[in-house]
Amino acid sequence: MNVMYFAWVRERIGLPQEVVETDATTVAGLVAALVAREDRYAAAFADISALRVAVDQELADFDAPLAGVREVAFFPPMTGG
Amino acid sequence: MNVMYFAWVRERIGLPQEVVETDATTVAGLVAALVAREDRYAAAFADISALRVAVDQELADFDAPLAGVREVAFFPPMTGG
Amino acid sequence: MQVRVQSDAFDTGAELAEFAQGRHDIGAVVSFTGVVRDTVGDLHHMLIEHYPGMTERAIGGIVDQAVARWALADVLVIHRYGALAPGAPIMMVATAAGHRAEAFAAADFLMDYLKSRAPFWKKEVTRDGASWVAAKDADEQALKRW
Amino acid sequence: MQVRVQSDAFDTGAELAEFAQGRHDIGAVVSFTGVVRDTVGDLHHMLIEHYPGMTERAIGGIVDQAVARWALADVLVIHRYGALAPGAPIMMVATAAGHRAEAFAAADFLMDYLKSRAPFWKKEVTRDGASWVAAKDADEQALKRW
Repeated sequence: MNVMYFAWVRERIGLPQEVVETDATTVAGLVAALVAREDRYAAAFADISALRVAVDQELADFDAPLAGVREVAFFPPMTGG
Repeated sequence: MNVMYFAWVRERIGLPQEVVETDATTVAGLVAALVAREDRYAAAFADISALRVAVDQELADFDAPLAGVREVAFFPPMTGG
Repeated sequence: MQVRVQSDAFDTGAELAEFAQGRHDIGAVVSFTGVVRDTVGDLHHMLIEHYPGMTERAIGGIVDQAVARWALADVLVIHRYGALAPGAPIMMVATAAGHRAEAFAAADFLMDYLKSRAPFWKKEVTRDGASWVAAKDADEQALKRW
Repeated sequence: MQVRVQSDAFDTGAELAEFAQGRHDIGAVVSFTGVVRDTVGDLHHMLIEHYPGMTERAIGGIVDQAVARWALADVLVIHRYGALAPGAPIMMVATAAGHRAEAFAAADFLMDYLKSRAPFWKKEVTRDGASWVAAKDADEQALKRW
Protein backbone atom coordinates (compact mmCIF):
# COMPACT_ATOMS: atom_id res chain seq x y z
CA MET A 1 0.00 0.00 0.00
CA ASN A 2 1.12 3.55 -0.71
CA VAL A 3 1.69 5.61 2.45
CA MET A 4 1.98 9.39 2.12
CA TYR A 5 3.13 12.09 4.53
CA PHE A 6 2.45 15.82 4.34
CA ALA A 7 3.70 19.01 6.00
CA TRP A 8 5.65 18.46 9.23
CA VAL A 9 4.84 14.73 9.22
CA ARG A 10 6.69 14.50 5.89
CA GLU A 11 9.57 16.56 7.29
CA ARG A 12 9.96 14.44 10.43
CA ILE A 13 9.83 11.16 8.57
CA GLY A 14 12.02 12.56 5.83
CA LEU A 15 10.11 11.40 2.79
CA PRO A 16 6.84 12.22 1.02
CA GLN A 17 5.67 8.68 0.36
CA GLU A 18 6.70 5.06 0.41
CA VAL A 19 5.29 1.63 -0.34
CA VAL A 20 4.63 -0.27 2.89
CA GLU A 21 4.00 -3.99 3.17
CA THR A 22 2.01 -4.68 6.31
CA ASP A 23 -0.19 -7.23 8.03
CA ALA A 24 -1.93 -4.44 9.96
CA THR A 25 -5.72 -4.51 9.58
CA THR A 26 -6.39 -0.94 10.72
CA VAL A 27 -4.77 2.48 10.38
CA ALA A 28 -3.78 2.29 14.07
CA GLY A 29 -2.06 -1.04 13.37
CA LEU A 30 -0.16 0.55 10.47
CA VAL A 31 0.93 3.42 12.74
CA ALA A 32 2.18 0.92 15.36
CA ALA A 33 4.17 -0.96 12.69
CA LEU A 34 5.75 2.29 11.43
CA VAL A 35 6.56 3.54 14.95
CA ALA A 36 8.35 0.25 15.66
CA ARG A 37 10.65 0.80 12.66
CA GLU A 38 12.72 3.88 13.50
CA ASP A 39 12.87 6.90 15.80
CA ARG A 40 11.83 9.32 13.05
CA TYR A 41 8.50 7.51 12.73
CA ALA A 42 8.10 7.45 16.51
CA ALA A 43 8.75 11.22 16.51
CA ALA A 44 6.20 11.87 13.76
CA PHE A 45 3.50 9.77 15.42
CA ALA A 46 4.30 10.73 19.04
CA ASP A 47 1.01 12.61 19.48
CA ILE A 48 -1.65 10.94 17.39
CA SER A 49 -4.24 13.54 18.44
CA ALA A 50 -2.24 16.12 16.46
CA LEU A 51 -2.60 14.05 13.28
CA ARG A 52 -5.25 13.40 10.67
CA VAL A 53 -5.47 10.44 8.32
CA ALA A 54 -6.96 9.95 4.88
CA VAL A 55 -7.73 6.49 3.51
CA ASP A 56 -7.94 6.38 -0.28
CA GLN A 57 -8.17 10.17 -0.27
CA GLU A 58 -11.09 10.41 2.17
CA LEU A 59 -10.68 11.58 5.77
CA ALA A 60 -10.92 8.61 8.12
CA ASP A 61 -10.49 7.55 11.73
CA PHE A 62 -7.47 5.72 13.10
CA ASP A 63 -9.56 2.61 13.60
CA ALA A 64 -10.50 2.50 9.90
CA PRO A 65 -9.90 -0.94 8.32
CA LEU A 66 -7.18 -1.36 5.70
CA ALA A 67 -8.72 -4.22 3.68
CA GLY A 68 -8.59 -3.30 -0.01
CA VAL A 69 -7.04 0.10 0.71
CA ARG A 70 -4.47 1.41 -1.78
CA GLU A 71 -3.39 4.70 -0.22
CA VAL A 72 -3.10 6.00 3.33
CA ALA A 73 -1.96 9.57 4.09
CA PHE A 74 -0.91 11.15 7.40
CA PHE A 75 -0.83 14.88 7.98
CA PRO A 76 -1.49 17.64 10.55
CA PRO A 77 -4.86 19.43 10.65
CA MET A 78 -5.39 21.21 7.34
CA THR A 79 -4.84 24.94 6.92
CA GLY A 80 -6.43 25.78 3.59
CA GLY A 81 -8.28 28.90 2.56
CA MET B 1 -39.61 74.40 5.21
CA ASN B 2 -38.66 72.18 2.29
CA VAL B 3 -40.85 69.06 1.98
CA MET B 4 -39.70 66.24 -0.29
CA TYR B 5 -41.45 63.17 -1.65
CA PHE B 6 -39.88 60.04 -3.09
CA ALA B 7 -40.95 56.95 -5.05
CA TRP B 8 -44.74 56.34 -5.07
CA VAL B 9 -45.31 59.13 -2.54
CA ARG B 10 -43.84 61.53 -5.11
CA GLU B 11 -45.96 59.98 -7.86
CA ARG B 12 -49.21 60.24 -5.89
CA ILE B 13 -48.62 63.82 -4.83
CA GLY B 14 -47.33 64.69 -8.27
CA LEU B 15 -44.23 66.62 -7.36
CA PRO B 16 -40.79 65.90 -5.91
CA GLN B 17 -40.61 68.77 -3.45
CA GLU B 18 -42.25 71.98 -2.38
CA VAL B 19 -41.84 74.74 0.17
CA VAL B 20 -44.51 74.47 2.86
CA GLU B 21 -45.43 77.21 5.36
CA THR B 22 -46.94 75.57 8.42
CA ASP B 23 -47.76 76.14 12.07
CA ALA B 24 -47.46 72.41 12.72
CA THR B 25 -45.07 71.57 15.53
CA THR B 26 -44.56 67.89 14.67
CA VAL B 27 -44.25 65.74 11.55
CA ALA B 28 -47.71 64.32 12.29
CA GLY B 29 -49.09 67.86 12.39
CA LEU B 30 -47.45 68.59 9.02
CA VAL B 31 -49.02 65.43 7.57
CA ALA B 32 -52.48 66.52 8.86
CA ALA B 33 -52.03 69.94 7.27
CA LEU B 34 -51.03 68.41 3.93
CA VAL B 35 -53.88 65.85 3.98
CA ALA B 36 -56.37 68.71 4.54
CA ARG B 37 -55.15 70.42 1.38
CA GLU B 38 -56.12 68.09 -1.48
CA ASP B 39 -57.14 64.53 -2.28
CA ARG B 40 -53.75 63.65 -3.76
CA TYR B 41 -52.12 64.31 -0.36
CA ALA B 42 -54.85 62.34 1.39
CA ALA B 43 -54.16 59.44 -1.04
CA ALA B 44 -50.40 59.57 -0.42
CA PHE B 45 -50.76 59.67 3.37
CA ALA B 46 -53.74 57.28 3.61
CA ASP B 47 -51.72 54.56 5.36
CA ILE B 48 -49.06 56.21 7.49
CA SER B 49 -47.67 52.81 8.57
CA ALA B 50 -46.52 52.30 4.95
CA LEU B 51 -44.45 55.49 5.08
CA ARG B 52 -41.13 56.56 6.49
CA VAL B 53 -40.01 60.08 7.28
CA ALA B 54 -36.62 61.79 7.39
CA VAL B 55 -36.10 65.08 9.22
CA ASP B 56 -33.08 67.03 8.01
CA GLN B 57 -31.88 63.86 6.25
CA GLU B 58 -32.08 61.62 9.32
CA LEU B 59 -34.76 58.93 9.77
CA ALA B 60 -37.29 60.12 12.35
CA ASP B 61 -40.65 59.28 13.91
CA PHE B 62 -43.94 60.95 13.03
CA ASP B 63 -44.01 62.63 16.43
CA ALA B 64 -40.63 64.30 15.79
CA PRO B 65 -40.70 68.09 16.50
CA LEU B 66 -40.32 70.53 13.60
CA ALA B 67 -38.71 73.43 15.49
CA GLY B 68 -35.66 74.59 13.52
CA VAL B 69 -36.12 71.91 10.87
CA ARG B 70 -35.27 72.85 7.29
CA GLU B 71 -36.16 69.69 5.37
CA VAL B 72 -38.71 66.90 5.82
CA ALA B 73 -38.95 63.96 3.42
CA PHE B 74 -41.65 61.30 3.04
CA PHE B 75 -41.11 57.98 1.29
CA PRO B 76 -41.94 54.28 1.37
CA PRO B 77 -39.60 51.78 3.11
CA MET B 78 -36.25 51.83 1.35
CA THR B 79 -35.17 49.17 -1.12
CA GLY B 80 -31.46 49.70 -1.57
CA GLY B 81 -28.72 47.14 -2.13
CA MET C 1 -12.87 53.96 3.22
CA GLN C 2 -14.62 55.01 0.04
CA VAL C 3 -18.30 55.64 -0.74
CA ARG C 4 -19.52 56.44 -4.25
CA VAL C 5 -23.11 57.17 -5.30
CA GLN C 6 -23.27 57.46 -9.07
CA SER C 7 -25.41 57.02 -12.17
CA ASP C 8 -22.42 55.73 -14.18
CA ALA C 9 -21.88 52.01 -14.60
CA PHE C 10 -18.97 50.43 -12.72
CA ASP C 11 -16.92 47.27 -13.25
CA THR C 12 -16.98 45.03 -10.16
CA GLY C 13 -13.86 43.14 -11.27
CA ALA C 14 -11.84 46.31 -11.91
CA GLU C 15 -12.98 47.83 -8.61
CA LEU C 16 -12.03 44.69 -6.70
CA ALA C 17 -8.65 44.50 -8.46
CA GLU C 18 -7.90 48.02 -7.15
CA PHE C 19 -9.34 47.48 -3.69
CA ALA C 20 -6.80 47.03 -0.88
CA GLN C 21 -4.17 46.52 -3.58
CA GLY C 22 -0.58 46.21 -2.40
CA ARG C 23 -1.50 45.83 1.26
CA HIS C 24 0.36 43.10 3.10
CA ASP C 25 -1.47 43.41 6.41
CA ILE C 26 -4.78 41.94 5.25
CA GLY C 27 -5.71 38.30 4.95
CA ALA C 28 -9.30 38.44 3.73
CA VAL C 29 -11.32 40.40 1.19
CA VAL C 30 -15.07 39.89 0.80
CA SER C 31 -17.15 41.49 -1.93
CA PHE C 32 -20.87 41.60 -2.59
CA THR C 33 -22.35 42.68 -5.90
CA GLY C 34 -26.06 43.30 -6.35
CA VAL C 35 -27.24 42.66 -9.91
CA VAL C 36 -30.46 43.66 -11.74
CA ARG C 37 -32.38 40.41 -11.78
CA ASP C 38 -34.91 39.49 -14.39
CA THR C 39 -36.50 36.30 -13.13
CA VAL C 40 -39.46 36.10 -15.49
CA GLY C 41 -37.76 37.53 -18.56
CA ASP C 42 -40.03 40.54 -18.99
CA LEU C 43 -37.91 43.24 -17.33
CA HIS C 44 -37.04 46.11 -19.61
CA HIS C 45 -35.02 48.03 -17.06
CA MET C 46 -34.84 48.95 -13.38
CA LEU C 47 -35.14 52.56 -12.24
CA ILE C 48 -33.41 53.49 -9.01
CA GLU C 49 -34.43 56.71 -7.29
CA HIS C 50 -32.47 58.12 -4.37
CA TYR C 51 -32.36 61.07 -1.99
CA PRO C 52 -29.22 63.07 -2.83
CA GLY C 53 -27.47 64.25 0.29
CA MET C 54 -29.20 61.89 2.65
CA THR C 55 -27.90 58.91 0.65
CA GLU C 56 -24.26 59.81 1.18
CA ARG C 57 -24.92 60.67 4.81
CA ALA C 58 -26.79 57.41 5.50
CA ILE C 59 -24.18 55.21 3.79
CA GLY C 60 -21.38 57.08 5.59
CA GLY C 61 -23.10 56.39 8.92
CA ILE C 62 -23.50 52.69 8.10
CA VAL C 63 -19.83 52.41 7.11
CA ASP C 64 -18.82 54.20 10.34
CA GLN C 65 -20.79 51.63 12.34
CA ALA C 66 -19.06 48.76 10.55
CA VAL C 67 -15.63 50.30 11.10
CA ALA C 68 -16.37 50.81 14.80
CA ARG C 69 -17.50 47.23 15.18
CA TRP C 70 -14.96 45.19 13.22
CA ALA C 71 -11.23 45.57 12.64
CA LEU C 72 -11.38 46.55 8.97
CA ALA C 73 -8.40 47.62 6.89
CA ASP C 74 -10.62 49.07 4.17
CA VAL C 75 -14.23 49.39 3.00
CA LEU C 76 -15.67 50.28 -0.40
CA VAL C 77 -19.33 51.01 -1.19
CA ILE C 78 -20.58 51.90 -4.67
CA HIS C 79 -24.30 52.34 -5.38
CA ARG C 80 -25.85 53.36 -8.68
CA TYR C 81 -29.06 55.24 -9.38
CA GLY C 82 -30.97 55.87 -12.61
CA ALA C 83 -31.93 53.35 -15.31
CA LEU C 84 -30.16 49.99 -15.20
CA ALA C 85 -30.40 47.11 -17.69
CA PRO C 86 -31.03 43.48 -16.64
CA GLY C 87 -27.76 41.84 -15.59
CA ALA C 88 -26.11 45.18 -14.72
CA PRO C 89 -24.42 45.63 -11.32
CA ILE C 90 -26.56 47.86 -9.08
CA MET C 91 -24.12 48.22 -6.24
CA MET C 92 -21.14 46.63 -4.58
CA VAL C 93 -19.58 46.41 -1.17
CA ALA C 94 -16.03 45.27 -0.42
CA THR C 95 -14.39 44.73 2.97
CA ALA C 96 -10.76 43.96 3.81
CA ALA C 97 -9.64 42.59 7.17
CA GLY C 98 -7.02 40.48 8.85
CA HIS C 99 -9.27 37.44 9.07
CA ARG C 100 -12.26 36.08 7.20
CA ALA C 101 -14.80 36.30 10.03
CA GLU C 102 -14.50 40.11 10.24
CA ALA C 103 -14.56 40.59 6.46
CA PHE C 104 -17.66 38.38 6.06
CA ALA C 105 -19.56 39.85 9.01
CA ALA C 106 -18.88 43.44 7.98
CA ALA C 107 -19.97 42.85 4.36
CA ASP C 108 -23.12 41.07 5.53
CA PHE C 109 -23.89 43.89 7.99
CA LEU C 110 -23.29 46.59 5.37
CA MET C 111 -25.67 44.84 2.96
CA ASP C 112 -28.43 44.44 5.54
CA TYR C 113 -28.25 48.13 6.42
CA LEU C 114 -27.86 49.44 2.87
CA LYS C 115 -30.92 47.39 1.93
CA SER C 116 -33.25 48.97 4.50
CA ARG C 117 -31.57 52.17 5.74
CA ALA C 118 -30.08 53.84 2.67
CA PRO C 119 -32.64 56.00 0.79
CA PHE C 120 -32.94 54.14 -2.50
CA TRP C 121 -36.16 52.96 -4.14
CA LYS C 122 -36.35 50.48 -6.98
CA LYS C 123 -38.94 50.46 -9.73
CA GLU C 124 -39.21 47.63 -12.22
CA VAL C 125 -40.21 48.65 -15.72
CA THR C 126 -41.59 45.81 -17.87
CA ARG C 127 -43.29 45.81 -21.25
CA ASP C 128 -46.61 45.80 -19.42
CA GLY C 129 -45.97 48.68 -17.04
CA ALA C 130 -43.95 49.73 -14.04
CA SER C 131 -44.13 48.91 -10.35
CA TRP C 132 -42.23 49.87 -7.24
CA VAL C 133 -40.37 47.03 -5.55
CA ALA C 134 -41.87 46.49 -2.10
CA ALA C 135 -39.59 46.26 0.91
CA LYS C 136 -39.57 42.78 2.44
CA ASP C 137 -40.35 42.03 6.07
CA ALA C 138 -37.35 39.68 6.00
CA ASP C 139 -35.05 42.61 5.21
CA GLU C 140 -36.32 44.56 8.21
CA GLN C 141 -36.02 41.44 10.37
CA ALA C 142 -32.44 40.93 9.16
CA LEU C 143 -31.37 44.12 10.98
CA LYS C 144 -32.11 42.46 14.30
CA ARG C 145 -29.22 40.07 13.74
CA TRP C 146 -26.75 42.88 14.51
CA MET D 1 -19.45 25.19 -11.12
CA GLN D 2 -15.71 25.42 -11.53
CA VAL D 3 -12.83 24.27 -9.28
CA ARG D 4 -9.19 25.04 -10.08
CA VAL D 5 -6.15 23.98 -8.05
CA GLN D 6 -3.06 25.63 -9.52
CA SER D 7 0.43 26.96 -8.80
CA ASP D 8 -0.09 29.88 -11.21
CA ALA D 9 -1.15 33.26 -9.90
CA PHE D 10 -4.69 34.42 -10.64
CA ASP D 11 -6.36 37.82 -10.81
CA THR D 12 -9.35 38.05 -8.46
CA GLY D 13 -10.79 41.04 -10.32
CA ALA D 14 -10.54 39.38 -13.73
CA GLU D 15 -12.01 36.13 -12.39
CA LEU D 16 -14.93 37.97 -10.80
CA ALA D 17 -15.52 39.99 -13.98
CA GLU D 18 -15.95 36.68 -15.86
CA PHE D 19 -17.97 34.95 -13.16
CA ALA D 20 -21.72 34.62 -13.83
CA GLN D 21 -21.26 37.16 -16.62
CA GLY D 22 -24.30 37.85 -18.79
CA ARG D 23 -26.71 36.05 -16.51
CA HIS D 24 -29.98 37.85 -15.87
CA ASP D 25 -31.40 35.38 -13.36
CA ILE D 26 -29.03 36.20 -10.50
CA GLY D 27 -29.33 39.05 -8.03
CA ALA D 28 -26.32 38.53 -5.79
CA VAL D 29 -22.65 37.64 -6.19
CA VAL D 30 -20.37 37.18 -3.18
CA SER D 31 -16.63 36.68 -3.41
CA PHE D 32 -13.99 35.87 -0.84
CA THR D 33 -10.28 36.25 -1.50
CA GLY D 34 -7.65 34.93 0.88
CA VAL D 35 -4.42 36.92 0.77
CA VAL D 36 -0.89 36.13 2.05
CA ARG D 37 -0.70 38.24 5.19
CA ASP D 38 2.50 39.62 6.61
CA THR D 39 1.50 41.13 9.94
CA VAL D 40 4.93 41.65 11.45
CA GLY D 41 6.74 42.56 8.23
CA ASP D 42 9.23 39.69 8.29
CA LEU D 43 7.54 37.24 5.92
CA HIS D 44 9.63 36.31 2.92
CA HIS D 45 7.06 34.03 1.35
CA MET D 46 4.39 31.46 2.13
CA LEU D 47 4.71 27.86 0.97
CA ILE D 48 1.51 25.94 0.38
CA GLU D 49 1.66 22.17 0.20
CA HIS D 50 -1.30 20.09 -0.93
CA TYR D 51 -2.34 16.52 -1.61
CA PRO D 52 -2.89 16.22 -5.37
CA GLY D 53 -5.95 14.16 -6.16
CA MET D 54 -7.47 14.36 -2.73
CA THR D 55 -7.52 18.18 -2.97
CA GLU D 56 -9.74 18.22 -6.05
CA ARG D 57 -11.92 15.47 -4.60
CA ALA D 58 -12.33 17.25 -1.25
CA ILE D 59 -13.12 20.63 -2.81
CA GLY D 60 -15.55 19.00 -5.23
CA GLY D 61 -17.35 17.37 -2.31
CA ILE D 62 -17.56 20.67 -0.42
CA VAL D 63 -18.96 22.45 -3.50
CA ASP D 64 -21.50 19.62 -3.96
CA GLN D 65 -22.67 20.14 -0.38
CA ALA D 66 -23.09 23.88 -0.93
CA VAL D 67 -25.03 23.32 -4.16
CA ALA D 68 -27.31 20.80 -2.44
CA ARG D 69 -28.01 23.20 0.39
CA TRP D 70 -28.52 26.58 -1.28
CA ALA D 71 -30.07 27.63 -4.59
CA LEU D 72 -26.85 28.66 -6.35
CA ALA D 73 -26.64 29.73 -9.97
CA ASP D 74 -22.86 29.29 -10.02
CA VAL D 75 -19.82 28.58 -7.84
CA LEU D 76 -16.12 29.19 -8.47
CA VAL D 77 -13.24 27.95 -6.30
CA ILE D 78 -9.58 28.66 -7.10
CA HIS D 79 -6.79 27.60 -4.72
CA ARG D 80 -3.08 28.02 -5.28
CA TYR D 81 -0.17 25.94 -4.01
CA GLY D 82 3.59 26.53 -4.07
CA ALA D 83 5.50 29.69 -3.08
CA LEU D 84 3.43 32.87 -2.69
CA ALA D 85 4.66 36.41 -2.00
CA PRO D 86 3.16 38.63 0.73
CA GLY D 87 0.02 40.33 -0.56
CA ALA D 88 -0.61 37.65 -3.20
CA PRO D 89 -4.05 36.05 -3.45
CA ILE D 90 -3.95 32.48 -2.09
CA MET D 91 -7.43 31.44 -3.08
CA MET D 92 -10.86 32.72 -3.94
CA VAL D 93 -14.45 31.60 -3.77
CA ALA D 94 -17.34 33.17 -5.64
CA THR D 95 -21.04 32.33 -5.37
CA ALA D 96 -23.98 33.58 -7.44
CA ALA D 97 -27.59 33.30 -6.33
CA GLY D 98 -30.99 34.92 -6.67
CA HIS D 99 -30.75 36.62 -3.30
CA ARG D 100 -28.00 37.84 -0.98
CA ALA D 101 -28.68 35.48 1.93
CA GLU D 102 -27.93 32.38 -0.16
CA ALA D 103 -24.84 33.88 -1.80
CA PHE D 104 -23.40 34.99 1.57
CA ALA D 105 -24.19 31.76 3.41
CA ALA D 106 -22.75 29.56 0.66
CA ALA D 107 -19.50 31.58 0.43
CA ASP D 108 -19.12 31.54 4.21
CA PHE D 109 -19.80 27.77 4.30
CA LEU D 110 -17.33 27.07 1.48
CA MET D 111 -14.62 29.05 3.30
CA ASP D 112 -15.17 27.28 6.62
CA TYR D 113 -14.89 23.89 4.94
CA LEU D 114 -12.00 24.75 2.63
CA LYS D 115 -10.12 26.01 5.68
CA SER D 116 -10.33 22.77 7.65
CA ARG D 117 -11.33 20.02 5.19
CA ALA D 118 -9.32 20.65 2.03
CA PRO D 119 -5.81 19.14 2.22
CA PHE D 120 -3.62 22.23 2.14
CA TRP D 121 -0.89 23.13 4.62
CA LYS D 122 0.73 26.53 4.95
CA LYS D 123 4.31 27.23 5.94
CA GLU D 124 5.58 30.72 6.63
CA VAL D 125 9.16 31.38 5.56
CA THR D 126 10.76 34.39 7.25
CA ARG D 127 14.34 35.63 7.29
CA ASP D 128 14.79 33.76 10.57
CA GLY D 129 13.44 30.40 9.50
CA ALA D 130 10.27 28.59 8.56
CA SER D 131 7.29 27.32 10.52
CA TRP D 132 4.07 25.51 9.73
CA VAL D 133 0.90 27.47 10.35
CA ALA D 134 -1.07 25.73 13.11
CA ALA D 135 -4.77 25.02 12.59
CA LYS D 136 -6.96 27.07 14.94
CA ASP D 137 -9.53 25.59 17.29
CA ALA D 138 -11.86 28.37 16.12
CA ASP D 139 -11.69 27.04 12.56
CA GLU D 140 -12.72 23.57 13.67
CA GLN D 141 -15.47 25.09 15.84
CA ALA D 142 -16.71 27.13 12.87
CA LEU D 143 -17.80 23.92 11.10
CA LYS D 144 -20.43 23.35 13.78
CA ARG D 145 -22.31 26.40 12.56
CA TRP D 146 -23.48 24.47 9.51
